[in-house]
Amino acid sequence: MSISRRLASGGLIDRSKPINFTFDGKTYGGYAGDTLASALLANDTMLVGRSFKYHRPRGIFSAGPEEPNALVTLRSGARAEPNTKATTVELFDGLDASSQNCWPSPNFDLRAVHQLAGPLLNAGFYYKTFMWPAAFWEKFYEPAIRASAGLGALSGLDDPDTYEKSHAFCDLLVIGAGPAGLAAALAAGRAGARVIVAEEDFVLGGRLLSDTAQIDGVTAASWAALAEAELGTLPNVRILKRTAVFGAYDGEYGAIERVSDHLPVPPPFMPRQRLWKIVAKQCVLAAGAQERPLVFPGNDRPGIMLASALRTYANRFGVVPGQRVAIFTTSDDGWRSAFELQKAGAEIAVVVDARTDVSPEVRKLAGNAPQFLGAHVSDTSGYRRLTNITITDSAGQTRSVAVDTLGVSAGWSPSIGIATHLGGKGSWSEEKSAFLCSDTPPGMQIAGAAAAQWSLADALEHGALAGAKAASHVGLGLQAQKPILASDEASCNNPVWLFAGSRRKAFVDLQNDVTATDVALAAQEGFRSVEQLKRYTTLGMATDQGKTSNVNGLAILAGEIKKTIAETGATRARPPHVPVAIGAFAGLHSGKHFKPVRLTASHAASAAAGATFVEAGQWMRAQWFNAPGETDWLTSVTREVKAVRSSVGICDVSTLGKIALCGSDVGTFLDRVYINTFSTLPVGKVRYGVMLREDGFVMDDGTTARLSADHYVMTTTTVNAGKVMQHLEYCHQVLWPELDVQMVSVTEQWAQVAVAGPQSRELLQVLLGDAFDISNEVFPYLACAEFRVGNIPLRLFRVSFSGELAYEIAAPAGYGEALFNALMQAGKALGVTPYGTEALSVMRIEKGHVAGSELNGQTVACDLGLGRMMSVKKDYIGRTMAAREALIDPDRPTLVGLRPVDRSQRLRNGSLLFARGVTPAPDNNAGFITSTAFSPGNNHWIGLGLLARGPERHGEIIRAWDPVRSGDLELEVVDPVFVDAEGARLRA
Amino acid sequence: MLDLAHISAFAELRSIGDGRGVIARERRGIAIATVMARKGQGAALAAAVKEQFDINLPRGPHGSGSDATSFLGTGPGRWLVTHDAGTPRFVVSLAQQLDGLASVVDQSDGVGLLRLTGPALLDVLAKGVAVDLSAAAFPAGSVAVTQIAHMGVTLWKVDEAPTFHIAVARSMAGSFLHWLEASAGMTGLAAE
Amino acid sequence: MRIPCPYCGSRDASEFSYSGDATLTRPAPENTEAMFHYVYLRDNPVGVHREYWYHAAGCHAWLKVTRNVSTHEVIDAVLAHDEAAS
Amino acid sequence: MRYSLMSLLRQTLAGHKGWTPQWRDAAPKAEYDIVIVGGGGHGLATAYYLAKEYGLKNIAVLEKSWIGSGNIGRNTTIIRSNYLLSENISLYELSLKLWEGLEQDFNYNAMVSQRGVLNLYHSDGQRDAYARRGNMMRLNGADSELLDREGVRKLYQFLNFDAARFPIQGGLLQKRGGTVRHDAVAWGYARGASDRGVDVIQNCEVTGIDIVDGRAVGVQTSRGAIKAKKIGLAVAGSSSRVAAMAGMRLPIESHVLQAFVSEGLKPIIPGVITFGAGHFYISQSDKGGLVFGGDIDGYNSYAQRGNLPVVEDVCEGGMALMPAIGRARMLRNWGGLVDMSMDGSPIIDRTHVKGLYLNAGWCYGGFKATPGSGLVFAHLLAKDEPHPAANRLLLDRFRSGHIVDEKGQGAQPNLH
Repeated sequence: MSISRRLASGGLIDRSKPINFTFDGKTYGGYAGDTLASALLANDTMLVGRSFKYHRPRGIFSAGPEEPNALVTLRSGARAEPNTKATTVELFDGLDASSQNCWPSPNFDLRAVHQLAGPLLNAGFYYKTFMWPAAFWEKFYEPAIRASAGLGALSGLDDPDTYEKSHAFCDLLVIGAGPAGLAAALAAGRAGARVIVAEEDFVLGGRLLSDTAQIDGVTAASWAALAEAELGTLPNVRILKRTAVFGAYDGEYGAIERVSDHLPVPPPFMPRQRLWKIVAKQCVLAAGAQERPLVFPGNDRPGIMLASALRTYANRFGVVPGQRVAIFTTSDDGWRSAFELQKAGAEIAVVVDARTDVSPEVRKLAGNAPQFLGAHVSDTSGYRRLTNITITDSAGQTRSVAVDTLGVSAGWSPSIGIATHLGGKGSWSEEKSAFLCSDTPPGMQIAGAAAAQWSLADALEHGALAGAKAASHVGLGLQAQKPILASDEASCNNPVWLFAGSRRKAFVDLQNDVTATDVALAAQEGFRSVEQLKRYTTLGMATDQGKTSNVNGLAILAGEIKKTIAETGATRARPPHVPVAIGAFAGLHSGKHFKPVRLTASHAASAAAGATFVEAGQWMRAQWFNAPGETDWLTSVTREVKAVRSSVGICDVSTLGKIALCGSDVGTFLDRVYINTFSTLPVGKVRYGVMLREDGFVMDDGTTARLSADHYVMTTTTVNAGKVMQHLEYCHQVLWPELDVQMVSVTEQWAQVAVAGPQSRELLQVLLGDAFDISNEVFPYLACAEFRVGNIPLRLFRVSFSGELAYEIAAPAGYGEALFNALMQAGKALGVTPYGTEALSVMRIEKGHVAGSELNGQTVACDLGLGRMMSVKKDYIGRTMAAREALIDPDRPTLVGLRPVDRSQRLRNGSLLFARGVTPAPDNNAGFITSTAFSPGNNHWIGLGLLARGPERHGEIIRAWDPVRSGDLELEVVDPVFVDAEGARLRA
Repeated sequence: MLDLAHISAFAELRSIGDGRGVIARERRGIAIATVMARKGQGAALAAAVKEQFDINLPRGPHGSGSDATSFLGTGPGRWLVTHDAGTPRFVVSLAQQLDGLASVVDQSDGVGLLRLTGPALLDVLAKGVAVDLSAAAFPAGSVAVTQIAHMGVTLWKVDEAPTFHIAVARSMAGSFLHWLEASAGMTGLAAE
Repeated sequence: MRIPCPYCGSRDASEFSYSGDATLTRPAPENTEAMFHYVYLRDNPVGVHREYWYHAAGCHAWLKVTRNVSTHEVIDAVLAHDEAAS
Repeated sequence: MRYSLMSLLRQTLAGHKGWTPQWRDAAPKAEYDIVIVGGGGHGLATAYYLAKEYGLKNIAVLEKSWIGSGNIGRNTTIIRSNYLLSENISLYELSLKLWEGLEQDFNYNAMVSQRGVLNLYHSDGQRDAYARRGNMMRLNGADSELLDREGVRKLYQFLNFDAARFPIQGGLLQKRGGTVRHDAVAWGYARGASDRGVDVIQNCEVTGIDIVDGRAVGVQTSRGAIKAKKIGLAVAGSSSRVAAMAGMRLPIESHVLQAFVSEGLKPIIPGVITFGAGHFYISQSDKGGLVFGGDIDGYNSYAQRGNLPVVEDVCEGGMALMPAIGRARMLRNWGGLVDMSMDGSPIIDRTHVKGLYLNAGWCYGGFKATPGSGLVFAHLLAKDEPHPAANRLLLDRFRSGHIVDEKGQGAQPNLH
């Protein structure tokens, strides 16, 4: 059993609730309120992983989301979460975590051999080598690099947990519930504003949890608890704990709530995480600041930590991670950490400050500990744990001090990332030694340490003011604030960016193993922009997003290129401000629930009849119906086609877009959107129409029926239903608002079934009885009618996609299933056969009708043999552009029928067409096959294709070349209509 | 004589989880129509609606009317009219009543209708709707045509309980229920 | 991005579909050159842009939205129908 | 200095003191034979090939910011030539062939990695379209293989085959496609061009184009006037703005395309995968990050950043295709400005102004085209006539109707 570093008392952990967890297979104990990091430190486990490139031993470095070192894989199996920061994981009973990027263990890692090659593996080394021989890159070098890439591993298993999204609207979003955030929320909440407080941590308070200062006469942590309690009583305030705001977007903020990450497994119906999209009129960014580390030789050993993290572990978690602690600082704050640590019972071995001028009040904070001013740490030793530091004093004398823990503090960097997401830029403040943001997103104020208001009193005051201002901006009136009295504290940043010393590496980016030498080399090689530096060295690109490295890196760069930090500038912050699980962005929409499913009214009836379904956009359509004994789809489809051609079949065609068009000017309107004329369409008739885009290419086709003088119903293809609706609305609202036209989609209202085949009329007669006369005389080809049977309104259209005598009958969708069943029942004696989209497609190909594969957005009406429909008497959308030289070129590929010379051969869609005997080359490609089908009537495969000068070439033998399927066939060019060319059947 | 059975869109609505965070009931047998003002007839239409139904035709996204007949603003010059007093052929007679003033298109079967209420309702709706539905921003009578989980919906608030009515494209009823069950499961979905 | 739909109120831009420059006017069909410009050429300005947005998942209105394409600030939105008809 | 393992070892022993700037940070001269506006991948590649292949020396590349700060610095690093139309395949295949020898050619390891690009299909219609595309690729000298479902499963077992909304039916594989370390391409070309005498000038923004009697004679810049006999524009994202300086309106809109990278992970995705039923594609970098993206945001933008709906849309596609990435965290997300042309294909042509040449309209195909674009644009600038591999990607195609529309979406830039 290892030593316990837990203090006997103090901290915000609950010693009455012990928790067991395992790390790298070993069981440890912690308490409720611990993070994984604090619990590990309490168990004297400092070394938790290895660095990315050199596999150097690395320990816990921070106490928050800026952690560069302590990345673990949390949980196992399908729930494994690689690269999880131990410093942010809330401890739960049964937690299981393991170290990463080391084998067999962080204590003994075979890849540590990388360190020997350290001098070679500097910034950008790979750009200069691994080029010879060329083939070796992919075979040898790259696999080796890839094998050592990354830190943790995904399980490769499907994520078993669920995610959800939620929207929220508020007057004020407070990001961060430290002193400034709590003060802002209280001020705005008391004024009556709708406030959302989002705090990444599982406890509100931020730095208050790590401080022993007094506020309003109570301890900082108690004040935070009181503030939380008051906010809880305000119905207009919502507190979101475990919720990190990760981005500012136009008009909204993104936040991620870790709903059940602190539980072993999410309970039923509870998502793992919830993505919040928050629309806030005002925002107070009170995200605090991150302490900057110091760059000096040997600064990466386990035991070297941010000084403020030591303070947090002591005061919040009751853990002092070492026995002898040194502090190395360039700011007053380092001294305060020393003070707090001593107060908690740690032994401070030495305080080293690079500054020569430190106020006596600040120096007092170190108590009796030895102090060195104008000095720095110039070397360290200890492989798996710090054992000694070397101090170079102001006179240049060095001395070694035995310590196991070193707290470093170079002052603080305000956390302004979110403020810059909309394009604002951090600008360097010499006074504050920090990047501040002034051009914030609309409605955002920055308060507290995020605005470099370092002292507790300043943070509370400015936070309250920001909250009050936000409330007044939303019209609630500026209210006087009761001052919050906090104990005073001095604060000052005096940065020194790089300390010389031994030849050991001085790390800038601890996770990506970027050293000060790397930064210098990049500058030497001409990478003088901070963005180029980042890209060349990978500085700041690790999972900590450069939170501990960016400022130091660019300051060192500035020194190298002899510019100021202000001139050098910072890299642009990009969302997400904290890494967010990909699953959370998807919410419910993963796997099968990626998109909604649309079912036709006859779905269940079709399933019962043996249908196999296929996705058609969001719709599920019956593709074919499996009859007993049938084992392959072609048998089923062929049977269905034969049945339709010889007797009667039914097919649900409800998925076609249906648009009701009403008003006195619909005829005129349709004349302008279709290439052919509709104003002359009589009531009770249907006409086929083609519409173009304004650029002259075909947009869609379909039939439009005139049900009454002022009421038409248009059908569109299934896939283009939405697009056509939008187009028609555009034409009406933008181009021709003067027309009396109203339109609305009725796709959902009507279930529509095609009844096709020579016996379709008999079937309908059985179904309708004497309710409606469907004799050829009364109801000829292209007739339409609306009528009622009982209380049920029905629509009947005599249209045909199959080329047979055919109808489409429509009923309100609630009757759709019954209609399908009634048709099956009525046709029983006729042997009615349900058919699916495959048979539908076979019959339209036999008939030479174009569909999706010909209406591909690249064809003009003439290509499809529809040129004669283009009216010359009127304007219509696309007419002018359709007359362009390339669109009327007679060499354009045009619709033809195709059949194999050897009738036993199968045609394949996508084969390219060439004249017989030519060697395929781009210049002689004459077109391609668009559609193919086995034609039961012809008893061989047939196809449609687009062939240059196609109509002139009927009878010619051509070549169909299909190298991706090793196909090469001779085809005969024929008329695209393979069945009933004169159309006698459909008029029967 | 052809006699077809009618199936409602939300026949598969069921209870999920423990509790009654959201209480859902399908509204069946409601006549629904899209009413669209004819060119230049907006004022005359409003007058006719006032006269014949004693309803102030809403100009914006609001509903007005009685339990029996409501006019819900769903777009400029466009309303969704619901009628649940069981008058047969309501849509046909509505078209006749508004003849020349508005085009009336039957949508009774195009959507499924749910009545939703319960203490967790607003939190659950927030999981799908990107519109502020708080009492202040969306008082009773408000209408929103919007989307939930990639599905178009029309929802309107009938009282401050709060109770919402929601219309969903019929073909997507199954997917809508999946969203509702997943979103309301934590607090319980009670089907009535 | 939130678009202030004149009918529906403030809505997320994902409810809309976009079709670009709203300063263009469909020319007379016989003017081939003007039609070519209308269909293909765009000012594509930096800064403030007037553009068509269609409230596909809402009220089905086509809007003319004034928006700064450099900052994404939405300045104004009106019904295209009203402008076209006036 | 020539880069090699030997030079690296030598420098290691010398404490890396001898490395020199990879390119000269040149100051502008008063006059050049050719000025390339835009120090991104295309501009730098153009200068490189002008110097190397066409023997021209007096060349400047003007970059308003730092080189590589445009789309070469923020893309998803994919290279491929799997297009449908010969006009595009010929150019992108030329580019792919150049990628294959690029590193040895310019002595810089850009980590060209031909790990295969797989486009999945989920319906018969998509299969047929990919068959046509694969055949067109073969016809134009590119490699392509049409895989069925089992063929895909052999490559990528972890895809969602069993509980998918749009089940995978197969895919079109281009084995020679892959990824490249994008920034290194800019640096390699800059270094190669600089070594051949090209002035690479950073922080030099072009503010005007001087035209006399219909001929371009120079540019005004933030660092003074520069005369030039020929001017090439390679400023994708800003093409309309710069072309407007010469009085041109282009068939182009500027849009934002977002891209994403996850935290570093051990290798899981060997190649590049494109989801055919949503807007999502993914690969994994040599450093371990999952690099993925999807559709453009869809509205005109110069803001270099996008919004949440597209982030969600992309991740929904990812979770539909491979629910195994659900617990991987997105680390960074950025937006690049893309020239969306009216037919979705690029424009490489002379203009109505003599001596002014345009390289624009790359939509989201710009990165993979970098070497090819550089070479054909260099050819155009040097010879004043289009390179045979790009002789139909001309400006007047919109007027004549010879448009090159891969997707058949028409004159609607945000749909390409």
